[in-house]
Amino acid sequence: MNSLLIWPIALPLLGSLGALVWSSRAHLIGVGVGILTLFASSLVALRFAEQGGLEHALGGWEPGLGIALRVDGLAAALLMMSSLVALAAAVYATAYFSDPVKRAVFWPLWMLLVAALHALLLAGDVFNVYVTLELLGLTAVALAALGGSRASLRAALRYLTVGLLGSMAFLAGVALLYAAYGTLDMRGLAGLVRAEPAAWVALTLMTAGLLVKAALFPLHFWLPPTHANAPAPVSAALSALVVKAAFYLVLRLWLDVFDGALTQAAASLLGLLGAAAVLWGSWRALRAERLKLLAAYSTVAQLGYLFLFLPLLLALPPGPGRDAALGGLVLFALTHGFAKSALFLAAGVIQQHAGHDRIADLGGTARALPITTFVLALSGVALIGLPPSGTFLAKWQLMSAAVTTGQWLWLPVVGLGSLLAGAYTFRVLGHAFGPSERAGGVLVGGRQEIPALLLAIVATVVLGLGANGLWGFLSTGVSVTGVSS
Amino acid sequence: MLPQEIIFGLTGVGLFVIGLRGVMLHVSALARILAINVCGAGVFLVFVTVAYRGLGERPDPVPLALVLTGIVVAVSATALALALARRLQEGGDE
Amino acid sequence: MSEVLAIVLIAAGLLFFAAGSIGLLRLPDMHSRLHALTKADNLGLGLLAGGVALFAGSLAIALQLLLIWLLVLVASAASAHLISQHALRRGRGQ
Amino acid sequence: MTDAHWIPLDMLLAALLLGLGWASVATRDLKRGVALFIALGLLLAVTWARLRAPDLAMAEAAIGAGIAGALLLAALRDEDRAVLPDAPIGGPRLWLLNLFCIGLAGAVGWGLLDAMAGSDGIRLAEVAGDHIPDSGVSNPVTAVLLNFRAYDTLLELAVVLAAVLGVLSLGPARPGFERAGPVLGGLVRWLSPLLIVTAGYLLWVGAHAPGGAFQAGAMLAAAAVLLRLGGRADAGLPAPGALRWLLVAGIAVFLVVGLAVIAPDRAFLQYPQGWAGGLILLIEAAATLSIAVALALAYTGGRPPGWETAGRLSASPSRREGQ
Repeated sequence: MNSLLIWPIALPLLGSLGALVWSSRAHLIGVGVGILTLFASSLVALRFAEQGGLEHALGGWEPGLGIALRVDGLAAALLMMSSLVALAAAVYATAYFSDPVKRAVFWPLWMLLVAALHALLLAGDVFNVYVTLELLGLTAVALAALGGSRASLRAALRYLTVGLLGSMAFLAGVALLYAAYGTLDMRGLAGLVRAEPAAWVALTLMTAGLLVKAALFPLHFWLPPTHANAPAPVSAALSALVVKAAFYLVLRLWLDVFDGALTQAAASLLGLLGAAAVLWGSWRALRAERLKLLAAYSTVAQLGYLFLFLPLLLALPPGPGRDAALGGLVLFALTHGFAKSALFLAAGVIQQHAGHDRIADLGGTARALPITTFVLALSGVALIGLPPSGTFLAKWQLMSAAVTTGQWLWLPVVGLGSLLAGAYTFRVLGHAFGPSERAGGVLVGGRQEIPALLLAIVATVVLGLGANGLWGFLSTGVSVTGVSS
Repeated sequence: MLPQEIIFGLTGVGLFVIGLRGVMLHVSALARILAINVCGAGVFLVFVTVAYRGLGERPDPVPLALVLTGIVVAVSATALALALARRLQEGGDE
Repeated sequence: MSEVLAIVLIAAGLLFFAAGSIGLLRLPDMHSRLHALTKADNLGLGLLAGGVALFAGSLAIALQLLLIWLLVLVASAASAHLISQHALRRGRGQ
Repeated sequence: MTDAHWIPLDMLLAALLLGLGWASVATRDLKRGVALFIALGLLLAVTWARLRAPDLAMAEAAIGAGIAGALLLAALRDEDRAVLPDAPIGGPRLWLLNLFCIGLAGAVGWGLLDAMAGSDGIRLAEVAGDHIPDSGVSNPVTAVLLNFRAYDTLLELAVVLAAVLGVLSLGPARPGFERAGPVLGGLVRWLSPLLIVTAGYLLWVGAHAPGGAFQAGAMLAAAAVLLRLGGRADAGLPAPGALRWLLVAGIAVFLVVGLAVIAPDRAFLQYPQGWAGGLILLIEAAATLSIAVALALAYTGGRPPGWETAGRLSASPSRREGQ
């Protein structure tokens, strides 16, 4: 019995109830539950490192009749990242909201969002994934709408509409799967799925639904306005975690469930869309006038890289080469999660301090907010992929896998994307170091700047230097595909 | 395969696509919300058809429970979408 | 014997429903439409419920059907009243 | 009677469903669209009854057509213009969209027919049927919802909570209606207690016959909708302090039960032998209240008066910032 697996979900769920009932203590509950959740996630990761893949059959029913929670290396790594980013953003949020109504409603929704994320990472059942996707979607929309401006409400409504459409497509795929194979359990399905029309249509519907939520080009149109207009801690979670959860599900479906029904052509199509996302997203980030919009477009681009890995993973035979590529993918996802959340939190500090986040008017930020500017620089290092960031190693793995499998097309895409990322990062820094008469202290807002700084340090230094440990962790027991073994 | 599986299964697919088209066609928030609900009704119909096993047989309870969950989720999403649309019409904070 | 009676009742009930629906479609103004619809449908439903109760042949079910009919009567009377009141007010206001 | 005899009626039902679905989405008059959608919901309830799913028929009539219909009708009141402008897109783009939709319908229909033809008919039905005696209830749908897949239902309650929190965060409740005249007022006075009794009955009977927490919660919410229509702006809901507790009750009881039963050899939500029936009823009772309150709050459209100050432990007066 690995009942440990329920705690990263149950704790934030309990916390959200507490924060709703005792709203004057909500921020304390929020941070406390964040710490406890991180503790629970660490225990899950440790148990995984000892024993390999974990499963918890909820209600004691065999998976199929009941629902199972499962953990493998991919899930454990993302669970750790999600708990860490959520805790940092929670600490940041204690000093962010000034409107008491918004502050009171933020905390219960925030913890529901964390519960949904963790439930999604641990889900082992396709219908349960649908329910968690809806929970994640509705909490994300409600949080994004806390921005309150017309732009933010309009973006939230569009986010909701598009997300619901994606969920419906996903659910239609689930219906087809149940009609064809009579089970909803992912492991059970993996053993049954054959290359036949029912499986192809189901895979297409589910993937299309998830691509909308993962904002893969050209379905990314809803992301920039939503992420750019949400409150800063919410933007951080949306960009670092929520879109990544949808990508995680694509990976689950493609590598585990539908392994028997896939073609290289389909994976190459996703790779091409990913390449387009890298170029288009980076270009728009370079042209963006506001810092948060830049960060949002950069998310579109960085998600594109993740999809570049798919055709490579499918082309590589199981073995060390494929494990290394998978490790690169996870490292990329983790680094981007930490770096992008740091960037959004820093952008929030700038916006609150200067009253705006227009890039052209950032002059003097380096003197007024030195720590925040340092965070911008560090996260820029990770977004470009300079050593020692995790992205550097991840891109290295991506390129070497492309060379091994002869998929040369991706090499110039990675190169051009990195150049563009360098351009938009230095554009921001160039303005931030510009002249101004304003002077400030070293640390302006500790509860806001320190979490952002720590996230940025994890992205640029810890993940890059600790990558070896991550590789070992991911290959514990079995790799991603191990769910079916 | 029962004839009912074909009749209601394809009707479900039809409603799903009608709803999808409605969402992509309309710009009004309320019209889109209606269309999403029609789309969901189509998916639910597919589930219930899959559960149906003939007049004399008990239906499979699993898809029925899934649809019950789906109906509640759909009404929750509708409530949030309508509230957002209303707030947007009032003009937001500014 | 009771089955024949049941069929007669149900057929008569359906006839009333048909008449009510034709009235809804063909009558010129709202008040007469409402008149046709509520009267004919309430009677039709009563006959239908009576027929079904005879088929079921159980007092408990017959009582449940009676209760349902009464509820529909109350609801349709109230809603017909509300609709015509609304129409009257609007007619006066314009 | 066999299924073959039903084909003409089933085809008629299917045609009506498609026609209503199309009409409710295609019309440019939003009022008409909403009315047609409610009719579609009722026809779906008939379809569920035809396909031997009475639990769903009730839920659809009460929630899918009833509560969702009430929400949509309330939203129509705020709509600036109830009639949409001429077709928003036209010409080649409309053709492209139609072509895409026809292709999609063909592909999904093809996949579904392949799925149904290829499946060997061995579904969870058999497994589920075998385990119903161990589930603590005899209604198979309740067994799936509250035992086999209880975790789904727990998260579903979280979805309801998330949605209503979103609604509450967006602004104060709509103003109520004027006091009802004698006819509507009388109806409300008669019907609301009846709805409450029915809710209790549905909750109780759900263990062995069609019914359960969701249908019961929708009945209670319907009573609240009626009370509001009759002129009570608070929809008969208790004070905000109690509302917060009622909103969380369903998930709280569910979670606490689920966590409390965990033992070295027992999983989350694995009810101990002999306790399942009672625990399920306890969870359902709490869930009924939470669902009812959530749906009723969603209908009022926002925060009730005094909501902001109700959750404070300390006596410190709250700062209220103007919107």
